Amino acid sequence: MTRKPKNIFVEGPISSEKIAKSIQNHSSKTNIGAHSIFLGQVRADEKEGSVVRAIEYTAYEEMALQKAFEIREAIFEKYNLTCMHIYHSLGEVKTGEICLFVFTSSKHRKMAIDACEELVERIKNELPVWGKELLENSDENWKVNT
Amino acid sequence: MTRKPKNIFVEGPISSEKIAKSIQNHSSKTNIGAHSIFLGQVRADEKEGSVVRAIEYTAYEEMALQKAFEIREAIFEKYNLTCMHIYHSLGEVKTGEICLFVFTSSKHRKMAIDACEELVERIKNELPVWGKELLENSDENWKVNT
Amino acid sequence: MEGLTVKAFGMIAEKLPEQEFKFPKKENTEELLASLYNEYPNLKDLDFSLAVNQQLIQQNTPLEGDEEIALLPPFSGG
Amino acid sequence: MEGLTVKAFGMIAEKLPEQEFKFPKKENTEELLASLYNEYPNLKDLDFSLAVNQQLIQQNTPLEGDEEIALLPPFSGG
Repeated sequence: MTRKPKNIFVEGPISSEKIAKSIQNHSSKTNIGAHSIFLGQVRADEKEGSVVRAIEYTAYEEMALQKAFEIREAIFEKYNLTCMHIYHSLGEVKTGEICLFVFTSSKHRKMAIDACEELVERIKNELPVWGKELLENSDENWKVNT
Repeated sequence: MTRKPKNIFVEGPISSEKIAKSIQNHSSKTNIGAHSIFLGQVRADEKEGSVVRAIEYTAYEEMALQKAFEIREAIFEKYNLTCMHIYHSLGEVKTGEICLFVFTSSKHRKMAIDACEELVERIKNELPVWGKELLENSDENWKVNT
Repeated sequence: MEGLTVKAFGMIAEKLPEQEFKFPKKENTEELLASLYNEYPNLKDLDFSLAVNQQLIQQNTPLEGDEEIALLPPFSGG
Repeated sequence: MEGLTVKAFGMIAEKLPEQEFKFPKKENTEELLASLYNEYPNLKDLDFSLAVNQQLIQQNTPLEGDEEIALLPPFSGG
Protein backbone atom coordinates (compact mmCIF):
# COMPACT_ATOMS: atom_id res chain seq x y z
CA MET A 1 0.00 0.00 0.00
CA THR A 2 1.41 3.38 -0.98
CA ARG A 3 0.39 6.31 1.16
CA LYS A 4 0.59 9.95 0.16
CA PRO A 5 0.94 13.06 2.31
CA LYS A 6 -2.48 14.09 3.55
CA ASN A 7 -3.62 17.29 5.11
CA ILE A 8 -3.27 17.45 8.88
CA PHE A 9 -4.26 21.08 9.31
CA VAL A 10 -7.59 22.29 10.60
CA GLU A 11 -8.58 25.96 10.59
CA GLY A 12 -9.27 27.00 14.18
CA PRO A 13 -9.94 24.66 17.12
CA ILE A 14 -10.63 20.92 16.80
CA SER A 15 -14.18 20.25 17.99
CA SER A 16 -15.20 17.41 20.28
CA GLU A 17 -17.74 16.48 17.57
CA LYS A 18 -14.89 15.93 15.11
CA ILE A 19 -13.16 13.70 17.65
CA ALA A 20 -16.38 11.74 18.29
CA LYS A 21 -16.93 11.30 14.56
CA SER A 22 -13.37 10.06 14.12
CA ILE A 23 -13.87 7.49 16.91
CA GLN A 24 -17.24 6.45 15.47
CA ASN A 25 -15.67 5.91 12.03
CA HIS A 26 -13.56 3.11 13.49
CA SER A 27 -16.47 0.99 14.67
CA SER A 28 -16.51 -0.86 11.35
CA LYS A 29 -12.88 -1.90 11.80
CA THR A 30 -13.49 -4.90 14.01
CA ASN A 31 -9.85 -5.97 14.14
CA ILE A 32 -9.13 -2.95 16.36
CA GLY A 33 -8.96 -3.65 20.09
CA ALA A 34 -7.36 -0.45 21.38
CA HIS A 35 -7.36 3.25 20.58
CA SER A 36 -4.94 5.75 22.08
CA ILE A 37 -5.77 9.43 21.76
CA PHE A 38 -3.76 12.49 22.69
CA LEU A 39 -5.34 15.95 22.80
CA GLY A 40 -3.45 19.21 23.23
CA GLN A 41 -5.51 21.94 24.87
CA VAL A 42 -4.58 25.63 25.05
CA ARG A 43 -3.72 26.65 28.62
CA ALA A 44 -4.43 30.02 30.20
CA ASP A 45 -0.81 30.36 31.34
CA GLU A 46 0.15 33.40 33.33
CA LYS A 47 2.64 35.64 31.58
CA GLU A 48 4.25 38.70 33.10
CA GLY A 49 1.39 41.03 33.85
CA SER A 50 -1.23 39.09 31.91
CA VAL A 51 -2.66 35.74 30.94
CA VAL A 52 -2.90 33.76 27.68
CA ARG A 53 -6.32 34.07 26.04
CA ALA A 54 -5.51 32.18 22.81
CA ILE A 55 -2.71 30.79 20.68
CA GLU A 56 -2.37 31.70 17.01
CA TYR A 57 -0.75 28.89 15.04
CA THR A 58 1.14 29.27 11.77
CA ALA A 59 3.09 26.64 9.85
CA TYR A 60 5.42 26.11 6.93
CA GLU A 61 2.64 24.02 5.51
CA GLU A 62 4.30 22.22 2.59
CA MET A 63 7.26 21.19 4.74
CA ALA A 64 5.03 20.26 7.69
CA LEU A 65 2.86 17.99 5.55
CA GLN A 66 5.90 16.30 4.05
CA LYS A 67 7.42 15.86 7.51
CA ALA A 68 4.15 14.55 8.96
CA PHE A 69 4.07 12.04 6.11
CA GLU A 70 7.62 10.86 6.89
CA ILE A 71 6.77 10.52 10.58
CA ARG A 72 3.59 8.57 9.71
CA GLU A 73 5.54 6.17 7.52
CA ALA A 74 8.19 5.64 10.20
CA ILE A 75 5.58 4.97 12.90
CA PHE A 76 3.63 2.58 10.65
CA GLU A 77 6.93 0.81 10.00
CA LYS A 78 7.79 0.53 13.69
CA TYR A 79 4.41 -0.34 15.23
CA ASN A 80 1.71 -2.73 14.18
CA LEU A 81 -1.09 -0.20 13.74
CA THR A 82 -4.45 -0.37 12.05
CA CYS A 83 -4.95 3.41 11.79
CA MET A 84 -3.21 6.67 12.56
CA HIS A 85 -4.64 10.18 12.40
CA ILE A 86 -3.03 13.55 13.08
CA TYR A 87 -4.82 16.90 13.20
CA HIS A 88 -3.23 20.23 14.14
CA SER A 89 -4.93 23.61 14.31
CA LEU A 90 -3.91 26.67 12.33
CA GLY A 91 -5.06 30.18 13.21
CA GLU A 92 -6.52 31.16 16.53
CA VAL A 93 -7.38 28.59 19.23
CA LYS A 94 -8.76 29.96 22.49
CA THR A 95 -7.85 28.68 25.95
CA GLY A 96 -9.74 25.49 26.76
CA GLU A 97 -10.00 24.56 23.08
CA ILE A 98 -8.22 21.65 21.40
CA CYS A 99 -5.27 22.38 19.07
CA LEU A 100 -3.80 18.91 18.53
CA PHE A 101 -5.53 15.55 18.03
CA VAL A 102 -3.41 12.41 17.61
CA PHE A 103 -5.18 9.07 17.25
CA THR A 104 -3.66 5.59 16.92
CA SER A 105 -5.46 2.25 16.75
CA SER A 106 -4.16 -1.28 16.98
CA LYS A 107 -5.17 -4.81 17.79
CA HIS A 108 -3.55 -4.60 21.23
CA ARG A 109 -3.13 -1.72 23.64
CA LYS A 110 0.65 -1.60 23.92
CA MET A 111 1.19 -0.82 20.24
CA ALA A 112 -1.49 1.88 20.16
CA ILE A 113 -0.26 3.55 23.36
CA ASP A 114 3.45 3.51 22.49
CA ALA A 115 2.85 4.70 18.93
CA CYS A 116 0.66 7.58 20.12
CA GLU A 117 3.25 8.75 22.62
CA GLU A 118 6.05 8.67 20.05
CA LEU A 119 3.90 10.45 17.48
CA VAL A 120 3.13 13.29 19.89
CA GLU A 121 6.83 13.74 20.71
CA ARG A 122 7.84 13.77 17.06
CA ILE A 123 5.05 16.16 16.08
CA LYS A 124 6.08 18.60 18.82
CA ASN A 125 9.78 18.38 17.93
CA GLU A 126 9.81 18.05 14.17
CA LEU A 127 6.85 19.83 12.61
CA PRO A 128 7.54 23.41 11.49
CA VAL A 129 4.60 24.90 13.37
CA TRP A 130 4.67 27.98 15.60
CA GLY A 131 2.34 29.17 18.30
CA LYS A 132 2.03 32.82 19.23
CA GLU A 133 0.39 33.35 22.60
CA LEU A 134 -2.14 36.17 22.53
CA LEU A 135 -2.50 37.71 25.97
CA GLU A 136 -5.50 39.30 27.66
CA ASN A 137 -3.71 42.67 27.72
CA SER A 138 -3.15 42.50 23.92
CA ASP A 139 0.54 41.65 24.29
CA GLU A 140 1.91 38.75 22.30
CA ASN A 141 4.47 36.16 23.17
CA TRP A 142 6.04 33.46 21.01
CA LYS A 143 5.43 30.09 22.62
CA VAL A 144 8.43 27.96 23.56
CA ASN A 145 8.01 24.18 23.71
CA THR A 146 9.54 22.50 26.73
CA MET B 1 -9.94 17.14 49.16
CA THR B 2 -11.54 13.81 50.05
CA ARG B 3 -12.75 11.68 47.21
CA LYS B 4 -15.27 8.86 47.44
CA PRO B 5 -15.75 5.80 45.25
CA LYS B 6 -17.79 6.75 42.23
CA ASN B 7 -19.51 4.57 39.72
CA ILE B 8 -17.41 3.54 36.75
CA PHE B 9 -19.90 1.16 35.19
CA VAL B 10 -21.99 1.90 32.13
CA GLU B 11 -24.74 -0.43 30.92
CA GLY B 12 -23.86 -1.51 27.38
CA PRO B 13 -21.37 0.17 25.04
CA ILE B 14 -19.78 3.58 25.66
CA SER B 15 -20.96 5.94 22.93
CA SER B 16 -18.72 8.34 21.03
CA GLU B 17 -21.17 11.08 22.11
CA LYS B 18 -20.38 10.32 25.75
CA ILE B 19 -16.67 10.59 24.99
CA ALA B 20 -17.19 13.89 23.14
CA LYS B 21 -19.23 15.27 26.02
CA SER B 22 -16.55 14.27 28.50
CA ILE B 23 -13.88 16.05 26.42
CA GLN B 24 -16.11 19.10 26.02
CA ASN B 25 -16.65 19.27 29.79
CA HIS B 26 -12.94 19.98 30.24
CA SER B 27 -12.88 23.13 28.13
CA SER B 28 -13.58 25.25 31.21
CA LYS B 29 -10.48 23.86 32.97
CA THR B 30 -7.95 26.15 31.38
CA ASN B 31 -5.01 24.87 33.40
CA ILE B 32 -5.16 21.64 31.37
CA GLY B 33 -2.67 21.38 28.52
CA ALA B 34 -2.87 17.67 27.68
CA HIS B 35 -5.47 14.91 27.64
CA SER B 36 -4.64 11.25 27.20
CA ILE B 37 -7.46 8.87 26.33
CA PHE B 38 -7.53 5.10 26.03
CA LEU B 39 -10.45 3.28 24.46
CA GLY B 40 -10.96 -0.46 24.47
CA GLN B 41 -12.96 -1.75 21.49
CA VAL B 42 -14.44 -5.24 21.14
CA ARG B 43 -12.63 -7.21 18.45
CA ALA B 44 -14.19 -9.77 16.12
CA ASP B 45 -11.55 -12.36 17.01
CA GLU B 46 -11.69 -15.71 15.30
CA LYS B 47 -12.37 -18.60 17.63
CA GLU B 48 -12.38 -22.24 16.66
CA GLY B 49 -15.11 -22.56 14.09
CA SER B 50 -16.60 -19.12 14.66
CA VAL B 51 -16.05 -15.44 15.35
CA VAL B 52 -16.75 -13.14 18.28
CA ARG B 53 -19.91 -11.07 17.79
CA ALA B 54 -20.02 -9.44 21.24
CA ILE B 55 -18.61 -9.58 24.75
CA GLU B 56 -20.86 -9.79 27.78
CA TYR B 57 -19.28 -8.14 30.82
CA THR B 58 -20.05 -8.92 34.44
CA ALA B 59 -18.34 -7.61 37.56
CA TYR B 60 -18.12 -8.01 41.30
CA GLU B 61 -19.38 -4.46 41.42
CA GLU B 62 -18.85 -3.46 45.04
CA MET B 63 -15.28 -4.76 45.03
CA ALA B 64 -14.56 -3.30 41.59
CA LEU B 65 -15.71 0.16 42.65
CA GLN B 66 -13.62 0.02 45.82
CA LYS B 67 -10.60 -1.19 43.83
CA ALA B 68 -11.10 1.49 41.17
CA PHE B 69 -11.18 4.04 43.96
CA GLU B 70 -7.90 2.77 45.41
CA ILE B 71 -6.28 2.83 41.97
CA ARG B 72 -7.56 6.39 41.38
CA GLU B 73 -6.11 7.56 44.68
CA ALA B 74 -2.74 5.93 43.97
CA ILE B 75 -2.54 7.46 40.49
CA PHE B 76 -3.54 10.92 41.76
CA GLU B 77 -0.81 10.51 44.39
CA LYS B 78 1.83 9.53 41.84
CA TYR B 79 1.05 11.89 38.97
CA ASN B 80 0.23 15.55 38.85
CA LEU B 81 -3.20 15.27 37.26
CA THR B 82 -6.07 17.69 36.93
CA CYS B 83 -8.72 15.06 36.17
CA MET B 84 -9.15 11.32 35.82
CA HIS B 85 -12.16 9.40 34.52
CA ILE B 86 -12.77 5.67 34.17
CA TYR B 87 -15.77 4.04 32.48
CA HIS B 88 -16.24 0.32 31.90
CA SER B 89 -19.16 -1.39 30.23
CA LEU B 90 -21.35 -4.04 31.81
CA GLY B 91 -23.64 -6.29 29.81
CA GLU B 92 -23.36 -6.84 26.09
CA VAL B 93 -20.97 -4.84 23.91
CA LYS B 94 -20.90 -5.73 20.21
CA THR B 95 -17.76 -5.91 18.07
CA GLY B 96 -16.62 -2.45 17.01
CA GLU B 97 -18.19 -0.88 20.10
CA ILE B 98 -16.28 0.72 22.99
CA CYS B 99 -16.15 -1.14 26.35
CA LEU B 100 -13.48 0.87 28.23
CA PHE B 101 -12.85 4.61 28.37
CA VAL B 102 -9.94 5.93 30.45
CA PHE B 103 -9.27 9.68 30.43
CA THR B 104 -6.47 11.60 32.18
CA SER B 105 -5.74 15.33 31.99
CA SER B 106 -2.75 17.31 33.16
CA LYS B 107 -0.88 20.54 32.61
CA HIS B 108 1.82 18.76 30.59
CA ARG B 109 1.67 15.79 28.28
CA LYS B 110 4.07 13.42 30.02
CA MET B 111 2.00 13.19 33.22
CA ALA B 112 -1.26 12.65 31.35
CA ILE B 113 0.21 10.00 29.03
CA ASP B 114 2.07 8.04 31.72
CA ALA B 115 -0.88 8.12 34.12
CA CYS B 116 -3.29 6.91 31.43
CA GLU B 117 -1.05 4.00 30.51
CA GLU B 118 -0.62 2.91 34.13
CA LEU B 119 -4.35 3.25 34.78
CA VAL B 120 -5.21 0.99 31.84
CA GLU B 121 -2.76 -1.67 33.03
CA ARG B 122 -4.09 -1.58 36.57
CA ILE B 123 -7.72 -1.67 35.44
CA LYS B 124 -7.06 -4.71 33.26
CA ASN B 125 -5.12 -6.53 35.99
CA GLU B 126 -6.91 -5.56 39.19
CA LEU B 127 -10.60 -4.95 38.57
CA PRO B 128 -12.85 -7.98 39.17
CA VAL B 129 -14.53 -7.81 35.78
CA TRP B 130 -15.09 -10.68 33.39
CA GLY B 131 -15.80 -10.78 29.69
CA LYS B 132 -17.63 -13.66 28.07
CA GLU B 133 -17.16 -13.78 24.30
CA LEU B 134 -20.41 -14.51 22.48
CA LEU B 135 -19.71 -16.18 19.15
CA GLU B 136 -21.59 -15.99 15.86
CA ASN B 137 -22.43 -19.70 16.12
CA SER B 138 -24.00 -19.20 19.60
CA ASP B 139 -21.02 -20.73 21.39
CA GLU B 140 -19.56 -18.87 24.33
CA ASN B 141 -15.99 -18.47 25.46
CA TRP B 142 -14.59 -16.84 28.60
CA LYS B 143 -12.16 -14.13 27.57
CA VAL B 144 -8.56 -14.37 28.80
CA ASN B 145 -6.53 -11.18 29.17
CA THR B 146 -3.00 -11.32 27.79
CA MET C 1 -28.92 -15.19 59.13
CA GLU C 2 -25.78 -16.92 60.41
CA GLY C 3 -22.97 -18.20 58.21
CA LEU C 4 -20.75 -17.23 55.33
CA THR C 5 -22.09 -15.75 52.11
CA VAL C 6 -20.37 -17.22 49.06
CA LYS C 7 -20.53 -15.41 45.71
CA ALA C 8 -19.25 -16.87 42.47
CA PHE C 9 -18.31 -14.88 39.39
CA GLY C 10 -17.42 -15.37 35.73
CA MET C 11 -16.97 -18.96 34.65
CA ILE C 12 -17.11 -20.16 38.28
CA ALA C 13 -20.69 -18.94 38.56
CA GLU C 14 -21.60 -21.17 35.62
CA LYS C 15 -20.14 -24.24 37.33
CA LEU C 16 -22.10 -23.92 40.56
CA PRO C 17 -25.84 -24.44 41.05
CA GLU C 18 -26.22 -20.94 42.46
CA GLN C 19 -24.29 -17.73 41.99
CA GLU C 20 -24.76 -16.72 45.62
CA PHE C 21 -25.41 -19.01 48.56
CA LYS C 22 -25.01 -19.38 52.32
CA PHE C 23 -22.34 -21.69 53.66
CA PRO C 24 -21.69 -22.90 57.23
CA LYS C 25 -19.13 -21.05 59.34
CA LYS C 26 -15.51 -22.23 58.93
CA GLU C 27 -12.43 -21.45 61.00
CA ASN C 28 -10.41 -20.17 58.06
CA THR C 29 -10.29 -20.00 54.28
CA GLU C 30 -8.38 -23.28 53.94
CA GLU C 31 -11.17 -25.15 55.72
CA LEU C 32 -13.72 -23.32 53.64
CA LEU C 33 -11.96 -24.27 50.41
CA ALA C 34 -11.74 -27.92 51.47
CA SER C 35 -15.50 -27.94 52.15
CA LEU C 36 -16.28 -26.20 48.88
CA TYR C 37 -14.16 -28.67 46.92
CA ASN C 38 -15.90 -31.50 48.73
CA GLU C 39 -19.36 -30.11 47.93
CA TYR C 40 -18.55 -29.00 44.37
CA PRO C 41 -15.77 -31.27 43.02
CA ASN C 42 -15.69 -29.56 39.62
CA LEU C 43 -14.25 -26.44 41.34
CA LYS C 44 -10.95 -28.33 41.55
CA ASP C 45 -10.36 -27.94 37.82
CA LEU C 46 -10.85 -24.19 37.90
CA ASP C 47 -8.40 -21.36 38.47
CA PHE C 48 -9.73 -18.83 40.95
CA SER C 49 -8.75 -16.52 43.81
CA LEU C 50 -10.61 -15.80 47.01
CA ALA C 51 -11.74 -12.44 48.30
CA VAL C 52 -12.87 -12.03 51.91
CA ASN C 53 -15.10 -9.02 52.35
CA GLN C 54 -13.92 -7.72 48.97
CA GLN C 55 -10.22 -8.03 49.78
CA LEU C 56 -8.19 -10.49 47.72
CA ILE C 57 -6.33 -12.89 50.00
CA GLN C 58 -3.03 -14.62 49.21
CA GLN C 59 -2.81 -17.03 52.16
CA ASN C 60 -4.93 -18.85 54.69
CA THR C 61 -7.05 -16.30 56.52
CA PRO C 62 -9.08 -16.71 59.72
CA LEU C 63 -12.84 -16.21 59.40
CA GLU C 64 -15.30 -14.74 61.92
CA GLY C 65 -18.12 -16.65 60.30
CA ASP C 66 -20.26 -13.97 58.68
CA GLU C 67 -17.91 -12.85 55.91
CA GLU C 68 -18.72 -12.39 52.24
CA ILE C 69 -16.49 -14.79 50.32
CA ALA C 70 -16.02 -14.34 46.58
CA LEU C 71 -14.69 -16.92 44.14
CA LEU C 72 -12.92 -14.93 41.43
CA PRO C 73 -11.61 -16.45 38.19
CA PRO C 74 -8.81 -14.50 36.42
CA PHE C 75 -10.01 -11.01 35.58
CA SER C 76 -10.68 -10.20 31.94
CA GLY C 77 -12.08 -6.71 31.86
CA GLY C 78 -11.34 -4.04 29.28
CA MET D 1 12.39 34.76 -12.16
CA GLU D 2 16.01 34.00 -11.23
CA GLY D 3 17.32 33.76 -7.69
CA LEU D 4 16.59 32.24 -4.31
CA THR D 5 13.20 32.47 -2.63
CA VAL D 6 13.49 33.21 1.08
CA LYS D 7 10.57 32.51 3.41
CA ALA D 8 10.51 33.55 7.06
CA PHE D 9 8.30 32.00 9.73
CA GLY D 10 7.21 32.57 13.30
CA MET D 11 9.01 35.38 15.12
CA ILE D 12 11.55 35.69 12.28
CA ALA D 13 8.78 36.76 9.92
CA GLU D 14 7.96 39.63 12.27
CA LYS D 15 11.55 40.86 12.23
CA LEU D 16 11.86 41.14 8.45
CA PRO D 17 10.11 43.63 6.16
CA GLU D 18 8.57 40.82 4.14
CA GLN D 19 7.65 37.24 4.94
CA GLU D 20 8.70 36.02 1.52
CA PHE D 21 11.19 37.64 -0.84
CA LYS D 22 13.61 36.99 -3.67
CA PHE D 23 17.32 37.01 -2.93
CA PRO D 24 20.32 36.91 -5.31
CA LYS D 25 21.93 33.55 -6.06
CA LYS D 26 24.65 32.48 -3.59
CA GLU D 27 27.17 29.66 -3.82
CA ASN D 28 26.15 28.04 -0.56
CA THR D 29 24.12 28.54 2.61
CA GLU D 30 27.03 30.09 4.52
CA GLU D 31 27.34 32.86 1.94
CA LEU D 32 23.59 33.28 1.97
CA LEU D 33 23.52 33.63 5.75
CA ALA D 34 26.35 36.20 5.67
CA SER D 35 24.42 38.28 3.12
CA LEU D 36 21.17 37.97 5.09
CA TYR D 37 22.91 39.06 8.32
CA ASN D 38 24.42 41.96 6.41
CA GLU D 39 21.07 43.05 5.00
CA TYR D 40 19.02 42.36 8.15
CA PRO D 41 21.36 42.80 11.17
CA ASN D 42 18.60 42.05 13.69
CA LEU D 43 18.58 38.42 12.44
CA LYS D 44 21.84 37.96 14.39
CA ASP D 45 19.99 38.02 17.70
CA LEU D 46 17.55 35.31 16.68
CA ASP D 47 17.72 31.54 16.95
CA PHE D 48 16.72 29.83 13.70
CA SER D 49 17.50 26.90 11.44
CA LEU D 50 17.61 26.79 7.67
CA ALA D 51 15.64 24.55 5.38
CA VAL D 52 16.63 24.19 1.71
CA ASN D 53 13.72 23.02 -0.41
CA GLN D 54 11.89 21.95 2.77
CA GLN D 55 14.80 19.90 4.10
CA LEU D 56 16.40 21.05 7.35
CA ILE D 57 20.16 21.43 6.90
CA GLN D 58 22.77 21.03 9.63
CA GLN D 59 25.86 22.26 7.78
CA ASN D 60 26.96 24.45 4.89
CA THR D 61 25.13 23.31 1.78
CA PRO D 62 25.80 24.19 -1.88
CA LEU D 63 23.01 26.04 -3.70
CA GLU D 64 21.97 25.84 -7.36
CA GLY D 65 20.49 29.31 -7.14
CA ASP D 66 16.74 28.73 -7.43
CA GLU D 67 16.08 27.01 -4.11
CA GLU D 68 13.39 27.80 -1.59
CA ILE D 69 15.15 28.78 1.63
CA ALA D 70 13.19 28.88 4.89
CA LEU D 71 14.24 30.61 8.10
CA LEU D 72 12.74 28.52 10.91
CA PRO D 73 12.73 29.56 14.56
CA PRO D 74 12.38 26.75 17.14
CA PHE D 75 9.16 24.84 16.52
CA SER D 76 6.36 25.30 19.03
CA GLY D 77 3.38 23.36 17.71
CA GLY D 78 0.94 21.31 19.71
